[in-house]
Amino acid sequence: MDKAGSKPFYLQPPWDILFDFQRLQKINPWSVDIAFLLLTFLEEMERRAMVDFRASGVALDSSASIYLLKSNLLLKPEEPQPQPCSKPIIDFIPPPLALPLRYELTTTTIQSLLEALNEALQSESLLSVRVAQKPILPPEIIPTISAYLLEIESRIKEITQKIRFLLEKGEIITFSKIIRESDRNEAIRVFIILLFMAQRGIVTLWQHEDFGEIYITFNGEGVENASSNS
Amino acid sequence: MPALTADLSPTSINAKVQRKERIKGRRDFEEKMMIIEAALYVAGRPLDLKTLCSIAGSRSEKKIHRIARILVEEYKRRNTALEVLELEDHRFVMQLKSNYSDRVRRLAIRPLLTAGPLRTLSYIAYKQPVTQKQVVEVRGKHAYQHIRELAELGLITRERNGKDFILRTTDYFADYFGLSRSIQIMKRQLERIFKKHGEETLPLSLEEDERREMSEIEKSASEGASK
Amino acid sequence: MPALTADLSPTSINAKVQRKERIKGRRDFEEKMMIIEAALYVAGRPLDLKTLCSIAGSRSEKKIHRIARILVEEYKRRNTALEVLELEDHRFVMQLKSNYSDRVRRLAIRPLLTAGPLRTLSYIAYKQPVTQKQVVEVRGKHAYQHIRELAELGLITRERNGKDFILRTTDYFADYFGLSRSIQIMKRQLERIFKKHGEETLPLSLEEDERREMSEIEKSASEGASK
Repeated sequence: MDKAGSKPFYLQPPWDILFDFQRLQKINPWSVDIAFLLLTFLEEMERRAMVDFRASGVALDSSASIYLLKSNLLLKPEEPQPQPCSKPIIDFIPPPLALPLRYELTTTTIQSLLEALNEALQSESLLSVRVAQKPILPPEIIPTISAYLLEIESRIKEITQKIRFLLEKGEIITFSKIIRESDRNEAIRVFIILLFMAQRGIVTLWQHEDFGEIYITFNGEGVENASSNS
Repeated sequence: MPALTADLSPTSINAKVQRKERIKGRRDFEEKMMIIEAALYVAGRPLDLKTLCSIAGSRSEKKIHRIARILVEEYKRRNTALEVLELEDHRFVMQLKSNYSDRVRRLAIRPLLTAGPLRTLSYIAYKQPVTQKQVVEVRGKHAYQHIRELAELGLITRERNGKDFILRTTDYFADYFGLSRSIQIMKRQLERIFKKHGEETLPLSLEEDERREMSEIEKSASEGASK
Repeated sequence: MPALTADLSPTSINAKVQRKERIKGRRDFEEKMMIIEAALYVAGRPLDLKTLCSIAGSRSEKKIHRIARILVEEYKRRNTALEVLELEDHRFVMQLKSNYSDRVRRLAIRPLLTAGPLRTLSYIAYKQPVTQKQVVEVRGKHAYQHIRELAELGLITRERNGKDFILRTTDYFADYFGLSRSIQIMKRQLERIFKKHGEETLPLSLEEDERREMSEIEKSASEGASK
């Protein structure tokens, strides 16, 4: 353990970036190698035989923020541009159409309510079990993520193949098509890889609205570069 | 036979005024009856006299009560698949006669709420009065959106309590599902049907006997409370 | 005067059978009319003859059409706030007469669209196919929210076109307002309505003469198209 008063190791470079929130807001997220930082952070902790879950938590949280910054940077230009204060277009605007009033029996009955209650109560009991037995942050999650990030190149190839396959079928490529048979964790992994691919110019990502579908445009040359690089 | 020349004697003028008044009164009566009918049709749930008065623009609950009862009779007289009923507490409801519900049930295609908000609603109904914090803990972060939606639909109320909110279901909720408006009694009713039906399928709407059972629970509960 | 003793002559038996058949026929007729009424009440949207046949358990669309038309007449005859209408393509719908809607609107279960989204809807219907960009330019930023709402209600479709969307009304929209499903014809119909009503709010349902006018527009338009 560090002596009282002296800084813990993780507040020193290179890891300090993960613990300095003000700096985090200002940096260029692409200049941070998160995989490297997390891996060495864990090794250092192991070496010193010092396990600090709070520090791990903060490090994980900061990594997530950096990923978010990356995705924001990539997706921002595709959001609808604010219109410059141009003159409003004068056009005939018809009067509003008013809907006729019709009663409609809904499919929601007292039975639906009771079934829903049953499910809500079940998830409540599950919740209490979960809280009692499971630790908040399973320590193995960090090495898993790091190991996975080290496989970026092979994952990029894999996803490129999927995209090519969809292209050959003449389909519009969307995020949901790529993750069609994946579980939640896998979907997150694919999303991160797509961010890397976008950063390298292999694909362009765009979105019509927050939380809407992510559309993927495949840039041919980028891929050839990427495959020749790897 | 009426005289062809105008009769301007005071008795005759008086009679004419009276006749006009009567016609006006009948028109007003019919108009109010149709507004009550319109209200019951659109609401699809029981409405109390206060609501009916406000819709019909009348201050006399007695008058509206009388008109609504005539509407009930009118529907009995008509050859129709719909019925207007007077429930306890002088509430009125328009509904499909039960012998038709099986055959047309499949035409109902849209739910009042999707699964998520409905679960949140049922949880609130069962646990009420309950804090927003507790609901979010059990139902997850999405519950914030559900709670907003439920409040907008008028199914629950949110009452500020420090930094948190206390959530309760509304009378509208109770009426929609045919439950008691008293929270205590409603919870007993929910428990009772919950236990009784277990995995069985419940009918689309409350049948006559269930409605009776519900009001028995309600009656015994309020008697117990007043003792 | 009927004889008090049983008359078992062949003519009499035949007459009895015929009378029984007639009574049975009338009962069947009334029963089917009530099922159609029940179906229209529960669905709250226009239903076509195929659906009505399947609900009424009849194979003859012609028969069901005749019965549904009699139901329309029956509702006209009754002193009621509700109406049953025949739309184009022999579809039938039950709804509130438009002169009552304002007074009971607030009792409706689902939050209905407010004037803003309805204006946006009206604009889209009139200009379709129209880009989202153009709608937002004319109607303002709020139109994004309106468009989302209208699409959720199934009244319009959004089809991607590069970075923009092409907006169109759906068949459901046409059905809801009793307009033609053909965009060309619908626009002519709307033009006529807008001219007639100016800046006022449109009537909630089309009046008898408007409906006739509409089908005339439609007829002449489709004749023109086929030439």
